[in-house]
Amino acid sequence: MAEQTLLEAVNQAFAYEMRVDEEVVILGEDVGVNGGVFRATDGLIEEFGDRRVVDTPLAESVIVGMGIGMAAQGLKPVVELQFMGFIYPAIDQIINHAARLRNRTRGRLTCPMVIRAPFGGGIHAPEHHSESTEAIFAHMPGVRVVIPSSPARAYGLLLAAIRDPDPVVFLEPKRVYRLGKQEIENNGEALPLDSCFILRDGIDVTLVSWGASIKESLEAASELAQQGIDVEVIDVATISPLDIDTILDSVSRTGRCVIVHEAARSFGVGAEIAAQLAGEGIASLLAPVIRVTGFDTVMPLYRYEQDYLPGVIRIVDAVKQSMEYR
Amino acid sequence: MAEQTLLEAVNQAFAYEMRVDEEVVILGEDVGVNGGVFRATDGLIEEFGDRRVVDTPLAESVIVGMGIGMAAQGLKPVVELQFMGFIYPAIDQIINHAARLRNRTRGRLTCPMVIRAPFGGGIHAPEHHSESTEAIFAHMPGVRVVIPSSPARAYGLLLAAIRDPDPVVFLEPKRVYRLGKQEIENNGEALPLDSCFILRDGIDVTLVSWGASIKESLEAASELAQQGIDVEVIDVATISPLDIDTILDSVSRTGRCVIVHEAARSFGVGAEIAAQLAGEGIASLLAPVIRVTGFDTVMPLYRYEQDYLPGVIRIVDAVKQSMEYR
Amino acid sequence: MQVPEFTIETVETLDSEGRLLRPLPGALREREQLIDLYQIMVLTRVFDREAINLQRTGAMGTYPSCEGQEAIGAGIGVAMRKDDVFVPYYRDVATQIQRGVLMEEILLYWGGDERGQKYRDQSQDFPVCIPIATQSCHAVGIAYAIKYRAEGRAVVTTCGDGATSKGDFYESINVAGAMSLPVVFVVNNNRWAISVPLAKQTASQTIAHKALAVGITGIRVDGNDPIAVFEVLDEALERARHDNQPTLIEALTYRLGDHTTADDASRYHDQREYDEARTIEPLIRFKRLLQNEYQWSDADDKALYDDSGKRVQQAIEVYQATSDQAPGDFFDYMFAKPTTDLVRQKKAWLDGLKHHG
Amino acid sequence: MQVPEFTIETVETLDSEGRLLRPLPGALREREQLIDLYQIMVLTRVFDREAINLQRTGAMGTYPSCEGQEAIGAGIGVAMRKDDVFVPYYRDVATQIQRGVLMEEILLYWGGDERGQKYRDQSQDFPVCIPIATQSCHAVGIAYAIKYRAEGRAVVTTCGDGATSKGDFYESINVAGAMSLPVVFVVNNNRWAISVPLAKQTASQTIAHKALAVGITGIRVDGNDPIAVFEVLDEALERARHDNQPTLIEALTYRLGDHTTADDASRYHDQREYDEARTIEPLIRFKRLLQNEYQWSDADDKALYDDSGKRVQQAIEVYQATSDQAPGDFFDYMFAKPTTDLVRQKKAWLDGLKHHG
Ligand SMILES: Cc1ncc(C[n+]2csc(CCOP(=O)(O)OP(=O)(O)O)c2C)c(N)n1
Ligand SMILES: Cc1ncc(C[n+]2csc(CCOP(=O)(O)OP(=O)(O)O)c2C)c(N)n1
Ligand SMILES: [Mg+2]
Ligand SMILES: [Mg+2]
Repeated sequence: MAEQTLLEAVNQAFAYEMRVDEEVVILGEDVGVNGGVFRATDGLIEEFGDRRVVDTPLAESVIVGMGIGMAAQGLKPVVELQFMGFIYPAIDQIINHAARLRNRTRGRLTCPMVIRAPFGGGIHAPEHHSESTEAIFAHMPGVRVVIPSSPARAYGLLLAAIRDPDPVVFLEPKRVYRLGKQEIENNGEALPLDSCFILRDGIDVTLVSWGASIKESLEAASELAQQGIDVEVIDVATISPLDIDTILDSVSRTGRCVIVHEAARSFGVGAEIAAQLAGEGIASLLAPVIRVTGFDTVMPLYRYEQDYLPGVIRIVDAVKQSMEYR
Repeated sequence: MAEQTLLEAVNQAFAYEMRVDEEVVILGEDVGVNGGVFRATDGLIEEFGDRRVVDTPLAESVIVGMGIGMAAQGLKPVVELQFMGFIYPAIDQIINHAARLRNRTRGRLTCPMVIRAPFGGGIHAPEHHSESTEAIFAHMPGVRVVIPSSPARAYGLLLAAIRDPDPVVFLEPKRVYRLGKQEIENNGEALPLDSCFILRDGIDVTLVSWGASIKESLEAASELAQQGIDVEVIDVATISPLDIDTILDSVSRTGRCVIVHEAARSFGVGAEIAAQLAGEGIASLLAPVIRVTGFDTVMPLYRYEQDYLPGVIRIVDAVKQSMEYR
Repeated sequence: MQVPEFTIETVETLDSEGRLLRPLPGALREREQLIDLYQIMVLTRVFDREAINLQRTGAMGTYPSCEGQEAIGAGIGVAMRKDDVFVPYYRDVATQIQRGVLMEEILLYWGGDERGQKYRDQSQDFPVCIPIATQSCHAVGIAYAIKYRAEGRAVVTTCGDGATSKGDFYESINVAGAMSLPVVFVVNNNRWAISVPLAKQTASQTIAHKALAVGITGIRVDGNDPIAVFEVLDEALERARHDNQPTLIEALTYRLGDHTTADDASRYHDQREYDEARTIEPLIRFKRLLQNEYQWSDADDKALYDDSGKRVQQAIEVYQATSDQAPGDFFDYMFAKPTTDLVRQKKAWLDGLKHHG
Repeated sequence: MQVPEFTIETVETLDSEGRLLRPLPGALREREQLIDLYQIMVLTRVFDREAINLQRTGAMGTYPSCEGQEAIGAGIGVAMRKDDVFVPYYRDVATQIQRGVLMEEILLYWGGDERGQKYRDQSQDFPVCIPIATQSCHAVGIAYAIKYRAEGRAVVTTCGDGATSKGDFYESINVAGAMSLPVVFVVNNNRWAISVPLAKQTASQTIAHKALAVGITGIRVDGNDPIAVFEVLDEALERARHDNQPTLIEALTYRLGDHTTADDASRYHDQREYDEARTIEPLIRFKRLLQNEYQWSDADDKALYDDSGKRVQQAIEVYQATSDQAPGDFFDYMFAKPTTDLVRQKKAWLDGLKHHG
């Protein structure tokens, strides 16, 4: 048992599963000798060979499309798309095929595939390398959208995603790839794909987030604790299907909810959560649901990216605003 | 002045604008001699020639991508994608380029382009021909999403879209393409791209919808009127940027809101509207916001599509449920 | 310095009068084998006509006729082995029938019912693909899986001429070449993509030329000649099964129907070209071959058409007698295990049904 | 029956020792013209080195070196006319400088500031394109606009060898061919796409062969030879401007740096191949040409490098002295007229700023 970063946890989950399951095949650009541009697949080609760790041509649509064909034959392809900004050429294959194969054939053919992509801002990356568009995938019936925010959850959720009999879009918050380590037992234990994680109990406000923003959410919670505000922090983690019950339950106790995400605000994942609070959850609400998010602009280039990202200050302000509402 | 269907109104708007503006060029699959598979561009190649009404190869990504290049040179390309189900290969060009060109170059290059696609179910079409995924486009900062629901609004909004200096995704509810006629003065008057349309005043419940579902929403409102429930019906029309003020204002008067859309419920456009009600609008709400929508499943093939679509019965039920809530 | 022009010959075994231009391939030397080939073409033609009728009378939805393309489908079907995998587009009735897809299933699908793609007797083949050229990618992945497990099987995937303009088509043939995968791409070049003629689709001399862009074998075949189609497929499949070599085959034919029942080709068709295509369509000439060389009589022919008609009628009856899906069935195939939310959505929907009847 | 193998010759004017293999093209007969060509290559090299330094010292973000590809950029820049349009990828410093993009703008862009793509002195060219091959499509559209207005101009767009595997690249060259558009596609074949060598990218014999798939002219040129690059570009541009004929040019070179400053090529490079490529890189051999034929002295060379160094330093100073964007500037370029919602979002953001300082 060793301390691992989120990135190392991903790598370890791969190694674990590929040892026990011959059907798991990784494919994507630079996943082989190079070990992926972030090194998520580092060392895997050495252990498993280039049959199972496959450098593909630069062509996202066929990478995902061939994953679908492989999956239909019973392999368990794990496709890496180098950055979320380059996932779009493959959207057609995801929404029109991966998400539908089981339904179209009434279960005759299925698509046990994982589509991984690093996402999010804050690492001084070039243009098109910092976006967060999880909402687009969350709106596609038939795919799961999963976002780990810690090494342990990356390990357990990736194992679950690989073993899941249906397609999973697995988005890795690259800002926290190497930020902080955690002890992980390499025991092959998966985490559930249908549950939020309550990271911190609290009675005053429910703070809901996922991905890299969990970091600032927890920091904000600590800061607020010192000011006497007791915040419950929920990591949604399994964005779709959404475990709304855990969130509704929390808000039924706190009466207040602040949602934090990096993506543009409008029509983002936060909207669905707020909408359910406006529906089922309305009776619990003591204050307006506040979203602390990226703006409805292009993600600025790196020099200004912090202006865009929801930081601790904005989160703290929002929680206080929520608390002050009567 | 003649009675026109929505489809004829689209055609008339084209003819009007192409006569006055040499820079308007239509391109897409089968838009020429065939006049488009729905005949939206019928007769235009005869009047404007194949330089301005261009049959392209079957390749959605380059169709939109070349539109961007044309627009950057000052043309006003109007791209037709044959069905919304075939728009996905072009998403990369829309989100990564059309939506960003102005911002990336700080206004040096711009993208005055319209991307049209028929969308929605209910016409007994084959697989992949009935989807509604407007939410995906609404979440892209930098593109407008516009959906007309009547001939007059199709005429005025399409003119506005063509004249707009930025990219517009213009989605046409094909179920009502030929359903009902309206007198339209062919005077070249555009409608605003930032305002909802209140189609019916009411004091009890605000019913918010767009596209083909406006039909059932209005029918439901009539039916409810007979039962003594006075429904205000809003056609959102300009989905993004969203004119939330009109909706908030209405709900501040009625206290109740039901949202109707064909698209899958989760992470749909309805979620953003409900989220704003849970935020800004919370003090007005006397009842949970109810969404009457498609389900989080693949749109069924045509024999079962009515099971999926939000019909009058479901809308009426929802409004009553809202009214009964205290 | 510049890329040279050169001609790719078209593989043919029959001339337009149905005369043999060269000896038959070994696998098609027997009269029975040729009749089987004819039989599947006739059955497909009869099915196709009846499917159009069903649409016209409101008993089925939009349907894309495969009239004129029967020889391609027949040749593919005969060349494939049962354990090969077929990844079709939407004019592959002839091949699908040979691969165990039931005619009533095909009707059910175009009749708006997902169960039409469940394929009782065909477990591996892909369903009909509507988003153009996307299926090429799936074929590549299936071929990867076959090679991965060294199974010595092969994949055949089809598409139209218009489809060759799409990125997915090119990305797929390129990956097949780069990774050396056991897959055969058959392009049904019927000269039209709805209303767009091939000349507007690409400036390439032939579609077979596109193989050069990705370093794989490119072949052009008379797609109105099922023997030639069989022959090139047979060879390509052997290369695929034994050497993991991909092939691109352009099968020349002509779309004799409207694009689909929702289309009206008279808006854009060139009547003279069309009339000419009619004279070299696959059934007429193959019948001539049988008549000239194999004592095929008009009575034989009539018997075959009658028999095909009966089989199609039976399929139509099964189709029409198919009971509805259970209410809300469409909720049940989204995930292996229904999600909490879908269970709730289905329950709400069923409650509504109960309430309103 | 099968597509034949054939060789596409590589256009060259210089051998690896910098000796002329044939007469110079008319437009490059003067010593000054050749020195201009050399000068832009040297300036690019010096800029590139300094850009990497800036990144290493934290004064700039990730940067993709163009070391080894200067000859391609120089040749393109000299061949283009001012009113042609350039649609670059991200290793086009040499061409961009010639087209009026300021070095400080290039630094600003890689330094994380959008104003680096505003291009004070260049109004029509596209900005650097990151999503691979997407720019090919834009070039096609620009070419359409030029042809539409019969302007007699042309478009040049660049990409890498890896980019040729993408659907967008193929769709673009196909449309350019089908519609006969005035556009030249230049592929910088530097043999790598990050860590993926060309052999894994495609099985096609050459990238120029891909032109055959779409019926356009395909040319292969020594990309380490700016004269040859100029020559093929010049011809292709004339064909484009006068006859609306598109061309695909494969320029053979080698990536001498890491993929970007975020990459470590030693993880995957073949050292021998790399060392060999170093010996035929464009600057050394062009200097030899000048030395052998044009009395170019070491002192001349040093003066040129010094001068280039000064120009680059000036650009760096301007870059580093550039004041920040106004706070919240990023809200202002989403639409021609700010939307109500963006006005509110910006106000809220500015209020927060004021409040917290
Ligand atoms: C991606 C995509 N774009 C557009 C369509 C609409 N469409 C259906 S068939 C067709 C033409 C296809 O032509 P071709 O590939 O030649 O096949 P054919 O129908 O002639 O057999 C088009 C444009 C589609 N199904 N998918
Ligand atoms: C669509 C897309 N996929 C992946 C990437 C990540 N990426 C950036 S450069 C590159 C390799 C490009 O290789 P090539 O086209 O040969 O150009 P080179 O960098 O060698 O000049 C990759 C995979 C990207 N930018 N865009
Ligand atoms: Mg065709
Ligand atoms: Mg390269």
